[in-house]
Amino acid sequence: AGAPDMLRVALHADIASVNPGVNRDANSDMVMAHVVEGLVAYGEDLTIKPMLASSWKANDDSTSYDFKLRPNVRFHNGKTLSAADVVWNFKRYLDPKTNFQCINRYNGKIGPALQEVKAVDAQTVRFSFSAPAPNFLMTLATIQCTPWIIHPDSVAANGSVSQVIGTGPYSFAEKQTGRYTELKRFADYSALPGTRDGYAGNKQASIATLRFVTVPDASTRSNGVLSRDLDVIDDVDPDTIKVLKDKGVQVEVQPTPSWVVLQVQTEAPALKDVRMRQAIAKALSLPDVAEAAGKGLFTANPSVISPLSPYYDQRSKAWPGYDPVGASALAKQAGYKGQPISLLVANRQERVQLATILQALLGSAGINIDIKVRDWASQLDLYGKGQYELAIFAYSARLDPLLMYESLIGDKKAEPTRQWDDAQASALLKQVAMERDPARRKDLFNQLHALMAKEVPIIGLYNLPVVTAMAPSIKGYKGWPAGTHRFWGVTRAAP
Amino acid sequence: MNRRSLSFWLGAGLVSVVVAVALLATFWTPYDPLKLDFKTRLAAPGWQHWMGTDELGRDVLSRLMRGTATSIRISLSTVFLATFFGVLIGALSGYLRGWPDRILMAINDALLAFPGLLMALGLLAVFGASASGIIIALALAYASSVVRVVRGTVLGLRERDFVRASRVMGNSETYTLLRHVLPNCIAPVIVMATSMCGWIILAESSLSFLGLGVAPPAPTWGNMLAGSRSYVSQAAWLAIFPGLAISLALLGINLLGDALRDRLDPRMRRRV
Amino acid sequence: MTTSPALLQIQNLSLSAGPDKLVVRDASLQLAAGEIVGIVGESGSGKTMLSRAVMRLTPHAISRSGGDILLDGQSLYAMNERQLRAVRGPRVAMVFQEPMTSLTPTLSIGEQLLEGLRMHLPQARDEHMPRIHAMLERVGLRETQRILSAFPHEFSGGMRQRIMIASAMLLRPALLIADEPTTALDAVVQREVMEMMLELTRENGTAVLLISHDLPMVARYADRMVVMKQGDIVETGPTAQVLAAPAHDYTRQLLRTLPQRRAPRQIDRTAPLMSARDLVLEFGGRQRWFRKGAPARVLKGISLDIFPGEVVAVVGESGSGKTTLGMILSGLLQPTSGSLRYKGQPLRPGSPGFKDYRYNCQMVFQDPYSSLDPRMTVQALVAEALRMADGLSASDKRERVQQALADVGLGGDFATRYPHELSGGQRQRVAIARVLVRRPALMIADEAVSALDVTVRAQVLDLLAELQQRYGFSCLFISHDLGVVEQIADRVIVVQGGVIAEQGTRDAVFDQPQNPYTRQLLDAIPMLQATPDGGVHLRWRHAEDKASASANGAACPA
Amino acid sequence: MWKFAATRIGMAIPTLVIVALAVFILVRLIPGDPAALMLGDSADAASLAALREQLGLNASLPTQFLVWSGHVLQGDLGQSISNRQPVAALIWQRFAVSAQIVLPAVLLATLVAVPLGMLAAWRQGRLTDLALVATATLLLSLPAFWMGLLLLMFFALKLGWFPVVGFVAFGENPQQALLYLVLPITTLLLHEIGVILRMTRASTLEVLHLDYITHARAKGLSEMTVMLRHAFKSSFGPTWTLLGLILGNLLAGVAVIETVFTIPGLGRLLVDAIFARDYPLIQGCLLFIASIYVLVNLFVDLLYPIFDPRVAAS
Ligand SMILES: Nc1ncnc2c1ncn2[C@@H]1O[C@H](COP(=O)(O)OP(=O)(O)OP(=O)(O)O)[C@@H](O)[C@H]1O
Ligand SMILES: Nc1ncnc2c1ncn2[C@@H]1O[C@H](COP(=O)(O)OP(=O)(O)OP(=O)(O)O)[C@@H](O)[C@H]1O
Ligand SMILES: [Mg+2]
Ligand SMILES: [Mg+2]
Repeated sequence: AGAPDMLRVALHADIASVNPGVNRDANSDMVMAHVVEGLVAYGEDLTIKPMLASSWKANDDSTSYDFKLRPNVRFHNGKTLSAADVVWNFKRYLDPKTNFQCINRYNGKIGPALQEVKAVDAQTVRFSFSAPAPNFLMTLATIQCTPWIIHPDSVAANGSVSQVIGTGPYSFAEKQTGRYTELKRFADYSALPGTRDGYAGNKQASIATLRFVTVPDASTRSNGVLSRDLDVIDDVDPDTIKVLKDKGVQVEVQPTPSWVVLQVQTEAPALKDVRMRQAIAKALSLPDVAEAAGKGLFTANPSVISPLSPYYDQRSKAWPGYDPVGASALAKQAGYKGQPISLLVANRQERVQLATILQALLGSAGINIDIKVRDWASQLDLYGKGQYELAIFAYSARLDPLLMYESLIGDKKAEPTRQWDDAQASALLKQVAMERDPARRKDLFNQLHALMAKEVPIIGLYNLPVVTAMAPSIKGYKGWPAGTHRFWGVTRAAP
Repeated sequence: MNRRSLSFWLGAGLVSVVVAVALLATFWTPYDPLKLDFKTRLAAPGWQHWMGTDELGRDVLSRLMRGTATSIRISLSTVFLATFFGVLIGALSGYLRGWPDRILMAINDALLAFPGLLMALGLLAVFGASASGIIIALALAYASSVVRVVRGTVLGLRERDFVRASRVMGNSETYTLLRHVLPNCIAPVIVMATSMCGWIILAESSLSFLGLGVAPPAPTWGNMLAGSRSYVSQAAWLAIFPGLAISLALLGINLLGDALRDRLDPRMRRRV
Repeated sequence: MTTSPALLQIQNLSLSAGPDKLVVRDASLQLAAGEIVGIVGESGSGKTMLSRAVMRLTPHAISRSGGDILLDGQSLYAMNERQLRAVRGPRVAMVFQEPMTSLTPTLSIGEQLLEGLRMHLPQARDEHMPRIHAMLERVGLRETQRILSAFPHEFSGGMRQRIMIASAMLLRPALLIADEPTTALDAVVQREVMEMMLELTRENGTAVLLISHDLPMVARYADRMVVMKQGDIVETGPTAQVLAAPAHDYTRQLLRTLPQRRAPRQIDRTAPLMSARDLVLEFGGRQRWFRKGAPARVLKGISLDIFPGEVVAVVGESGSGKTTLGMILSGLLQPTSGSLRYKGQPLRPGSPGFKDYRYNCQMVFQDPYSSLDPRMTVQALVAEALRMADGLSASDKRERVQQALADVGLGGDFATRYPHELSGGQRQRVAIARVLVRRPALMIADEAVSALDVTVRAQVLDLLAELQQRYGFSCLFISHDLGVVEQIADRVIVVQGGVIAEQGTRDAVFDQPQNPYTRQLLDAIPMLQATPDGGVHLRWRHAEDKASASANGAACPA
Repeated sequence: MWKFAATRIGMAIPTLVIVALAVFILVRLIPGDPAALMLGDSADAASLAALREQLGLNASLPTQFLVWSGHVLQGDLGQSISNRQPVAALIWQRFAVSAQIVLPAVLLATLVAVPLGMLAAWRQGRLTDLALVATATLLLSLPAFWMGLLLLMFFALKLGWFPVVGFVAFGENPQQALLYLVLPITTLLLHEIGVILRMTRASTLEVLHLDYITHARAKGLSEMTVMLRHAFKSSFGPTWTLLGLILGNLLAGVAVIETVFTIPGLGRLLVDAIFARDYPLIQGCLLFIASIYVLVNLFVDLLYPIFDPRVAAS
């Protein structure tokens, strides 16, 4: 069933809003990426590519960037993109009243402050910083922090955004809370030449209508794609893949840098001793954990650096080897006497399953685990306060290891969410933050990893793939390492 | 055998089987219900595992047996708490009347109008997804209906001559309440309590479905059933057995409750 | 005796409630058209079941184990449901004891009256409404149009019973079964309803099967009477004959138990034990959120004295405030105004005399079912009354309880029984024992014997008299049974509408009533008086009524 | 009648105040922070503080409560934190959806279960009775999420009669809407049939041994007439009250069914709001739910005299 020119995609929850970058979540980022675009974007190889800007140039100390805009880019309302529009957007994002979620990455609270944005000419915008900003491009391309370029008419007098006007291949049509969000193909879209490439490249759309349907229940999602009431579903449980494939449904597994970890509270009395943490690491056979939880789909990875990243190499695999006997010996040395250690986990079926698996494995090394299930909001609250011993946590895909390290390393007193409070690591982090050369960065990232394997401030388990299932008639869908869906370039075969 | 005794014996039989299994499971199950075995994941029922294994290779029969114990424990503790406090508050409210009654009833109505779900979530957040959290949440939710029933009964009993007689004799109000009023609320309370047992097993199951049930790895009928949803087309046994257990237990409890109501109905006993 | 062929023939009918539990044994009875037959007998003797069998409406648990019932020569047990339905209503109709529960509460009176006519006389549609109006007027109801659209709860018991009779008589049945049709009504209303019912049946030539435990009533109205005991018909014959010369022991026993006036006693009336002055009681109406409902004034200034050792009876119409008065005297209700004195001292909770009053002034409630806690044994129930007794050792208390139980004739294994294992009379005795165990100074008895059958009632009354003799307590005796009052009261108070209409010694009130209402009350029902040869005869309390009684054609062998 | 209604509503005010206060305190006792949830794992302390300030979460609790109740008294339930829409509009929209499922389901369940319950009572102790009671119990013992899944697998997946996912409002396209509503309504219906059947059976049994039933039979009326005219109304009274309680609870409490069938109803709105710690939305929902509960039961009580004229008198 379903109109041939409509694609129905299941989302597990409503998108947060259509105000990109301001009131956002992962779902709204994905949906809005079809509607709005940034100056630059990540390509499939996780390098940064042109999008609305056709080229850019930085000065030597990375304090000033000039972006040349692509000519003849049309907004959904027919207006043409100009440098003045870009300046208006950055002014809006830098205004605290807008509540741009990543404002701190631009106003100097994290990294150097963006001092001035000005139109050099109709097609050129200049960004000036107070201090060297070698990672500015990366910040611009980071999906959660992109200052998306929207047309000033999108914003009502009171600052609210209800009808977002962007430059993307689809325009926003309607949002029915609890039901769906619908996008319509933008006829005047000025696509880049070439092929599809991450969030960059050729984004010419072919399907006329995209409907993102809210389907909270996983069983209903898979039944929906089986009954052809849905065209695309994600978050597919590894166990159901076989059933879906048997019924002719296409299943795509796309590895991503999204990282599932066992957080270890190094301040907790039971886990303060590094030997105890090492014991826990030794008691877990990562390949077995990945296999048991992912049924062959997950890749074990103890490191911040994802195998998809250009910075990944042999050194990123360093980790205390699996050795349950050694683990109990180490634990004993650390003074562990079998007292239960709590494991915090959110009340989602697959997370709880993982907790059960970890409990079993640690149990066979004599480490006694007490599973504490909370809803996600409570876990996030405890995470925010650092109040846990062990916790199962998933970091959403950060396409550059620097961003990941930045959210791990720091002063626990100031930011309890930090996992790794260590002077040496902080020094290394500072160093890599100021570095632009890829080879040097790779070296520094792996030095950080080697240190992490020794200190065990956190135990990486595996990278989570995005498993997408699609009706047989859908052609041309492809995942990419960022793990988000892209429905430009997707077509539907005539039934 | 007439229907009344037929349903009584059928009900009593089913309930005793459930209780027996629960008792047995506290010290013996065929396998360790918590032991994972990745080599026999989702094995169909057979000689090795009579009811098959689940997605982590645990023996379903053993889990079902252990789950019986947990489910029964939750059900009974909830019923006990709800009944205890329900009777206490209902009796006080009905017996004292006036302002205390109005205040208690306003609170009780608020509880009745309050979705149990929010309560469950609040307690889950505070106590964790544990049996005790669920017991407290459900007990709060159900106590309010016990309060209503008991209060109604007590209001009726207050006007009965034997309660008046106790007052004429010069007995204190407390004595009258404890000695004459409360014991005579037992019949409706027992009937309510038996139906509650069933509702609670179901409620725990629905809470598990919303992710608010008893924390794993401890099995309950409810979380086994809720967890089986993802495997319904590949491993139907994961659903069938806990489903069957719930249905039979509920049938037993309801039949027994009906039979008890008939037996405790004063009109049935009044005829000499 | 009538010579017309039998309308109803019950031939050797046996009904059983289970394999070997016979409820009615081998009963035979004939009824001719237009005849009135009364059935009397002890409680549980099968009167109701026998009459229900005539309609084939016995409960599921009761089945026929032998015999047959013929109506117009046709066996009822040979009929199918359709044929039975044609009999129920047009041929045989029924009036039940309890008017409260015999009319469907959810249907208007009009609907309930109309449905029988619609069912059985569908062809004469136009006649239905006129016939209903005529019938309602015939049973003495005014404003018939309004009555038709009203619901049963809007009527008093007497009115409801009239409606029931109207409903039964609408189809002019050949036989009317009236199962204790007036038990729930007070004497004046009782008489009105009975007279009206019998007049109506006489007009239509309807035969009546009248079931009652009220012997004077049966004696007054029935042509023939049937006496039942434990499922057997022990005696049957013309009423006058059965009353004058009872043949069976049980019948004799029944007649012996009739209440009789005893010789007046000497009472010392110097210092009242308890006295009430100007008692007024208002029920505040339902308290509403914003304002109070209009108060209902139930007692409008009642003053009375009770002297030591005296039995004071309170009689009066239903709803006149008798129970309310009893509750005030026993301290269960606070009067709106007025004062109570006990042994000359004003009563206030906490005052020095209050403890004495609380201990020594006790009440026996009207309903023996409801006044005993069903979860306590007889022993415990009686012992509870001594909980407050100071200065008695545990063994003294035990002894007192034993003594009290023995006094009321409940010795032996009765002590360990529960109320539901006792008969109504035994329960009432427990209630009395519970009061007597305290050796109280005043006992307030609210309709203490009206729920009991004749024989049991007599036992309880004798017991009371004997115990009063022995312990010498005073008694406020509330009752609507004038026969009983006449037997035991020293003084009588007649209340009407919350005020005292008349009061005086028993003989004064019964023999020279001054108040018109008292006369009406006394004249409503005749009494039965024993004859020296073991029988009884019907006697009106006031001679001038004899004329009207015979004019009504009642059997009056005096 | 109006006076009675006004009195009842007056008595409900303290209840609603308690609900409001309890909810307000409870949701804030539950750990979790809407701001942290909105920012997710990439939150940093500075943006968190800014967002909290913007959402008004930094004010003291009594201040927050006073501000909120002030707005409520003016009829303003505020704005949802998570999706910035007016709470009142959201609730109303979702309530309309829930009502489309709950009302037909309860209505149909009543139509089916009341006659069956009376039949069971009429045949008390016979096979029909036992069969009906056992069926009702089985229906009661299947959790809604399972019943829903089974119906979906069979009627939607296997037979393809109904769609699996989605919802069309009745106003948009009645025919389509019906297709989407059949299965959720059936799920709820089956469960409620069990509840109502048992209740009706019990209350009919109470009535059947009363004198007036025998009296009706003694008039020569057929069994059908006796049951429908004389037994039905009085035995329906308690069921009617139960219906009020069921409706009051269900209008807010069908979250499970709404989740299984992807229906944007009030239950799911509340669950989502709770998981998102969307305080204004939770508070608004619960106040609304409590009011609905009060109103439905008031309505039930007002209509009760239709079934039992005695009640109107007292
Ligand atoms: N449904 C029933 N099942 C079994 N036994 C019954 C049933 N109804 C009545 N009985 C028994 O049948 C016997 C006769 O009852 P019935 O009602 O005819 O007595 P009665 O003479 O009318 O007494 P009363 O004067 O108290 O009305 C009693 O022993 C009673 O216990
Ligand atoms: N709690 C109450 N609230 C309001 N009115 C009441 C209450 N109790 C009794 N009444 C009314 O008070 C009046 C007297 O009642 P009471 O019970 O004293 O009458 P009674 O003389 O004992 O009647 P009966 O002979 O029928 O027992 C009646 O009209 C009754 O309706
Ligand atoms: Mg009888
Ligand atoms: Mg009275």
